[in-house]
Amino acid sequence: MAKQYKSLHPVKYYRDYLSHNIRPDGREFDEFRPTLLNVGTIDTADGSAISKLGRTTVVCGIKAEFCKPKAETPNKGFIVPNLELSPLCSPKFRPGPPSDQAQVLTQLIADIIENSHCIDLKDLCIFPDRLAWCLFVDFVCLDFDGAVVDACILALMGALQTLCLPSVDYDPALDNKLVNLEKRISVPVHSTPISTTFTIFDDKIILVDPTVDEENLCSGILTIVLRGDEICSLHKPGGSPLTDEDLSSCIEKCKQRATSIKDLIKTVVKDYNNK
Amino acid sequence: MESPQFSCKLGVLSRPDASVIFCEGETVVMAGIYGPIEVKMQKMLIDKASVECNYRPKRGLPGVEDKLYESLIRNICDTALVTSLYPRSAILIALQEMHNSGQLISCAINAACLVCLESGIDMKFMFGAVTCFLTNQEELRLMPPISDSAVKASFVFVLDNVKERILASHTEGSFSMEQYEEAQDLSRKQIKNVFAFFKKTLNSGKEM
Amino acid sequence: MDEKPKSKQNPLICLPGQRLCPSDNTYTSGQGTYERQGYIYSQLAGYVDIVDKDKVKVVEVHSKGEQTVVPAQGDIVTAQVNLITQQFCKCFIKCVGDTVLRRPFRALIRKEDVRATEKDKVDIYKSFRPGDIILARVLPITEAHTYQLSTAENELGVVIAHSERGHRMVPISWTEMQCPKTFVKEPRKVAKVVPENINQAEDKEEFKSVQE
Amino acid sequence: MSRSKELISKIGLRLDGRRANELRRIRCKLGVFTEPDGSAYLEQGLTKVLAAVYGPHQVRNRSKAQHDTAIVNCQFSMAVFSTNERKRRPRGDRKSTELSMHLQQALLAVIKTELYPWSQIDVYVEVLHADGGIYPACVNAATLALIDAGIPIKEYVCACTASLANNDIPMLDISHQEEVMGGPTLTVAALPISGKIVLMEMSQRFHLDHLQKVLEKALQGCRDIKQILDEAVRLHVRDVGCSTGWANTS
Amino acid sequence: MSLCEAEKTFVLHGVEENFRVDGREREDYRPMELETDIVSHAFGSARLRLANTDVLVAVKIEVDAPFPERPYEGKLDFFVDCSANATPDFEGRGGEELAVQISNALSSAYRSPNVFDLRKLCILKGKKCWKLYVDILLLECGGNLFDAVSLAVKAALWNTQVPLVKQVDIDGNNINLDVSDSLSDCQRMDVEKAPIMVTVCKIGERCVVDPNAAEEKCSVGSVVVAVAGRKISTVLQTGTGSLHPVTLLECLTLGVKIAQRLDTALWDTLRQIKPNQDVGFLK
Amino acid sequence: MPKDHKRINGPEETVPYNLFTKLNTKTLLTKFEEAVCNGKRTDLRVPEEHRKIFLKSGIVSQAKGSAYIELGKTKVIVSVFDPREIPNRTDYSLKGEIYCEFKFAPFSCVKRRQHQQDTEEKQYSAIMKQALESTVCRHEFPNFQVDIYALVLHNDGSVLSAAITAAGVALSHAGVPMYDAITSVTLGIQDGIRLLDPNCEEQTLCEIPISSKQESSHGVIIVSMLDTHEQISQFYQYGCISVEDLSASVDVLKQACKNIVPVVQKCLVKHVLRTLNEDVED
Repeated sequence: MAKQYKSLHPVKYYRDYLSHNIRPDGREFDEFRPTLLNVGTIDTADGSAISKLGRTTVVCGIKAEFCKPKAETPNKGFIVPNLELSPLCSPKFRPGPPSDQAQVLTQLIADIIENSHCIDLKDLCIFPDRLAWCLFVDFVCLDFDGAVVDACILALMGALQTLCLPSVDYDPALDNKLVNLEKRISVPVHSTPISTTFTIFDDKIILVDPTVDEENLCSGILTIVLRGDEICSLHKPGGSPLTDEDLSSCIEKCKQRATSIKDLIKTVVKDYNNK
Repeated sequence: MESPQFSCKLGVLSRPDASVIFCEGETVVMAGIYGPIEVKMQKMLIDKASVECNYRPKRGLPGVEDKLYESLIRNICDTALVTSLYPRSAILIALQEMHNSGQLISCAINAACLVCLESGIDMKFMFGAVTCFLTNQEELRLMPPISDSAVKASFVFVLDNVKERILASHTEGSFSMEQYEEAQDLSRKQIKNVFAFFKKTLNSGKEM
Repeated sequence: MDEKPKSKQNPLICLPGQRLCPSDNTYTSGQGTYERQGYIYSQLAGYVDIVDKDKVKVVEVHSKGEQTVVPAQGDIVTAQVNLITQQFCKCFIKCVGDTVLRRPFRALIRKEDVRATEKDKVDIYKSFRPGDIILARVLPITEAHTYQLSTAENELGVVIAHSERGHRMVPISWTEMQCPKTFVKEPRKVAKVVPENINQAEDKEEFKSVQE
Repeated sequence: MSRSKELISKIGLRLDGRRANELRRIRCKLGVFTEPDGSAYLEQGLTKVLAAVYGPHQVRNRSKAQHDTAIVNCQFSMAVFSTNERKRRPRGDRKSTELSMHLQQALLAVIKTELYPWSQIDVYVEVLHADGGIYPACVNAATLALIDAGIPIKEYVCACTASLANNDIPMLDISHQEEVMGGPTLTVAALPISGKIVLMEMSQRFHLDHLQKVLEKALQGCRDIKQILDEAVRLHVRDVGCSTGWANTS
Repeated sequence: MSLCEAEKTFVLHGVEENFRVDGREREDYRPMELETDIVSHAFGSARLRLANTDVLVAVKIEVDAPFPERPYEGKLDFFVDCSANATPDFEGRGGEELAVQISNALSSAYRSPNVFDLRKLCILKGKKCWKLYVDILLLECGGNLFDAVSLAVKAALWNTQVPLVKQVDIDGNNINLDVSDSLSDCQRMDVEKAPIMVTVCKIGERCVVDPNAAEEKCSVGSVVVAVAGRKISTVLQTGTGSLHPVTLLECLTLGVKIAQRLDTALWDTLRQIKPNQDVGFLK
Repeated sequence: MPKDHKRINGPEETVPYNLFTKLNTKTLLTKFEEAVCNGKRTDLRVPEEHRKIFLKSGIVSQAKGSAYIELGKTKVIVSVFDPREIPNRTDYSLKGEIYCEFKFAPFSCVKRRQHQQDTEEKQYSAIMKQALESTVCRHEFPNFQVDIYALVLHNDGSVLSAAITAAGVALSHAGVPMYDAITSVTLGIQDGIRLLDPNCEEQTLCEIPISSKQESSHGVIIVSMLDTHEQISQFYQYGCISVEDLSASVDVLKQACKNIVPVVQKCLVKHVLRTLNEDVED
């Protein structure tokens, strides 16, 4: 009976739950879903990680290729992030070119990478104006159950911190490059941005780490990305307005979340490195 | 604190139900709105109008970045407009970037608000946008600094005119919590003359 | 595999393509099984169930999760009305019987199928409104993609409707529903539904209070 | 414009040895395929074109069906190997969509569509070898295919190209080499007997008083082409007739 | 082309008694006509009519840079275009799925160097090589497309004249080739082992070769076998049915036997072709 | 490649770095010897031994049915969605349709893959669709289409057969009626040696003729079999193999497919038990 009620009156179904301040999957309003991170699983990629936020699963794979730096920025390499919401992860998406939602999230992730300066493009330059690394960062969403940006940024951090590029000695005169696969050098990661997503329900209740149903029924979404104690992105695309107190309480929650996620990444990367 | 100059011209285009060309400082955006129109079957919502927005950049085909602007403006208008009065219909807002010299997003949002006001579709509240720039010398300004590299961070605040709560916010670059609050207060002051400008244009008819 | 499958606690589990029993006059293949070269094979991964129907044992296989349910002719479906015109009313089928569908199917109720009596004097506007939840029966499938539904029985029709102000309305006769707050009466083709299985508990008090 | 001088030599011979108002050799055959209702193959000089006609049959997408007339649906596509430079895609680019519309325009003026309401006639043209004058060859081949399909048409629709050499001598039926060498080309699709012009298209500028001369030459070309096509059709009908035994093989 | 049950059983019984609807036996082919040098622009071309299946193949050659991971080899690229002349369903993008299926089958058949050696197309290792565009135009579909296409492609490749590269000079990294354009000193390619495809259809209990459009409709499953010399270069199962391993092997052996027969027939016709005969649609 | 406006594009020409590594001067013959030295393969398997299979169903919560398979390092995930109307088709078709899409993740192979579907992926999708069409009872859902999406996360050889086996499990997990459980196996042949379930390197070695002997055959065979009815639902082979080698390897493949069936059955039974326990609880 409950399933029928949920499909016929989704909003009422949710309001009944929220009136007893509990969510349908049994969580409190500010409780996060179990978070898992697995690093270095795909060895055809130079850096890879799989992150699971509750049921939302995202695989991030980084492949590096040579390229010629742009004329106006001769000493900078490239980072090319792309999020693929394939029809595999949810019935909402159809095969073919990426949907609007995929493009919006891709741009959001690209902005976060740029704002957080987690990778300095100058480190990707092998020889100014002649040769540089181009990191293709491809996110593939395997299960779309809300808060995809958080899962992507977590996977990105896992992949970046285990990324190792082969050493290259480049001879500009003859323009030939010799790659030595055994000696691999890691790319310095300057900061670890942590993203948290909130949804605003009926203009007053703020839920953390929403599932896809909550994202569809909510009246506003807020994504905050913290870097250390600085904020590197605060993205609220419209939706019901937010008072200042709510905003600052959200930022507090982000700070606690950031510390726990940072420890998670540290331990996982440490196990991977000494394995 | 020197703030950008506003000027706008209403009723520029004949085909859309309402249209405006709006400039904030040197940034110029043209906006048109098609009031409740017929909607395609897949997009139809039973109890309210479905708001759509398409944003065209100055040069080339719309890329991934313009899709972000589109979703930002679509959500803002969706909350502001009383869509439940026009069920099973669609409201289309079309924006064309004419020139960008820093405050592109806030100029586009202000143009969208003006065109919604002009179109006569009921609105819960009026919304306005302000862009603040944080220079490398940690100094908050409303006008974009001359060289692009001097900007450490930029904030766009969209506030409603009833209780001036944050409707939307989009930031670039990294900043601390205090700087965010400072920018917020600055934008609350600046939003007043944005709304004043809106009222003046609507009362005085076509030109400002 | 001829012995009788055990009761519900430890059922006989079968997988697709598993041979269940020879299909002779005692056993015939039922839902979820198919017959090939004299044997009955299972189509689904689930548990085997033997149903005695007039001295013939029908072998069926039920798989517990949501089967691939496709509305068949004669099923009672729950649908939500989507669009109204003079000739027909378009709606989305949300559940077939009591299995909820993940993806709604498109359906159509023609004017002639709304009511059993005075078929031609039916006015769709007085029977359904967009957003109503209705019970209907599936007519034989003719068109490629849309199902034909009919509400021409007393138990079929509008079950849940919201008034202009958005409050849940209560049926007071088989042609009218009333909003408990504003007491506005709106014409609907109401389904004669026995209260306990469809209405929630709190509606029951409302139902009683309005009747006195 | 100086280069176009050599188009015609002093003694009035063109690059490929033809006279000014001489058509390229036209050879055609009807009923080339069995699957379509009507089919035709036409060679105009080196340009080789295949045309097939299906219909009148039920309209595929019901929203386009019209209650009083048949709809004509044309598709023009060029084989990938038809030009010297290999084409990346046979159809779907702007040029082939434009030529499909022009073809449809020309045929709509001729087919008696009011006889087949609620139905659709498909005309498909495939260019096997392109050596200039592609559109006229397609129109002529389509006409033959329509006749082979037994679809009633008011009149033959013939098309021809004409151009101007040493800016005073009008030339007929322009080959690819002459097209490339410069000089404006005028493409005309006309109903020869009633003299009506169905479609006229110019590739470059024409001086006004030259236009009348070149147009007259092109219409004359259409009439000659009609003659050749008519003869081919009669030959074909006689063959088909005598093999089925009803023609009076005098 | 949809058949009712009665027609299907009629075809089925015909196959049982080894006497098909058009009088052929199970292993007979319909009459074929082959012509070469049809398209003057192309370096080699061929047209094949198998009863009412009509295929036109043209081969064009261009200079290109080889793949970095295979510097010694030239390139071979198949492109199939379903012309709307064949059936109205091929209009616009209708025929794309069939076109992709045929071009994939051809490229996997020509993939092994034992079958068609791309090393002969290499001009300068790693820098310049010939790229062969094999363009296939389906003018009429009367069933059994794979066989007709493979025979026409083999004939077109046999007919192709590869220009001779007289002289290659390299200065720095731009290379210019001096290619002789006289027809006399063009070489021909070794197409002796080019694969021949045979479609073996299972109708009822029997295997049938060269199915026409009707027989294709009532066949449960069918196997396309590409045979190069005595070896099998590709096997592809089409149709929606499944086959028993025994019948599959039966189909393979039958396919190889028929392919060799076809190959000898093809070589005989190719030898009979005299230069500049009257060819084309006007015949 | 036309500029893709719906994604962020990097610089125009980028070159994979593994082209510039020290040239592997070993000839193909020596490479093949190393791959199979005295009867043992690099990962110490006997030539006709299948890699360990890890199979789990119910991975994707949003999909009706899903399965994840690991063949050694090869990782493939498949999800199945419930029937929806067949797009752009008006006539009434008696049998349901199957739409298959096979995709490599951009980072799954040594050489980076494009986002758009290329010819090889289109071919694999067609083969997978053909394999599953004979297993699914399509008359049960007339006029509707079941969507099946397969994504390769890590390509270490025999990805197509892993995808087909996983698709069989995902379909029965989604409750789609099927005639039989389907399993699929890949076999590489090189110079008379048969390598069952080859990894990526062995598969490329089998695609090119190595030995100069004329009658030696080389190639790759991908077969999928129906278990109880012993039918071959799909057979795809490329390379250059003689008829005798082919018929001999068909028996090896038949036996290999049979050995995989218990893994598939265990996974499905676990799923049924899980749903039964859930059903008993609520």
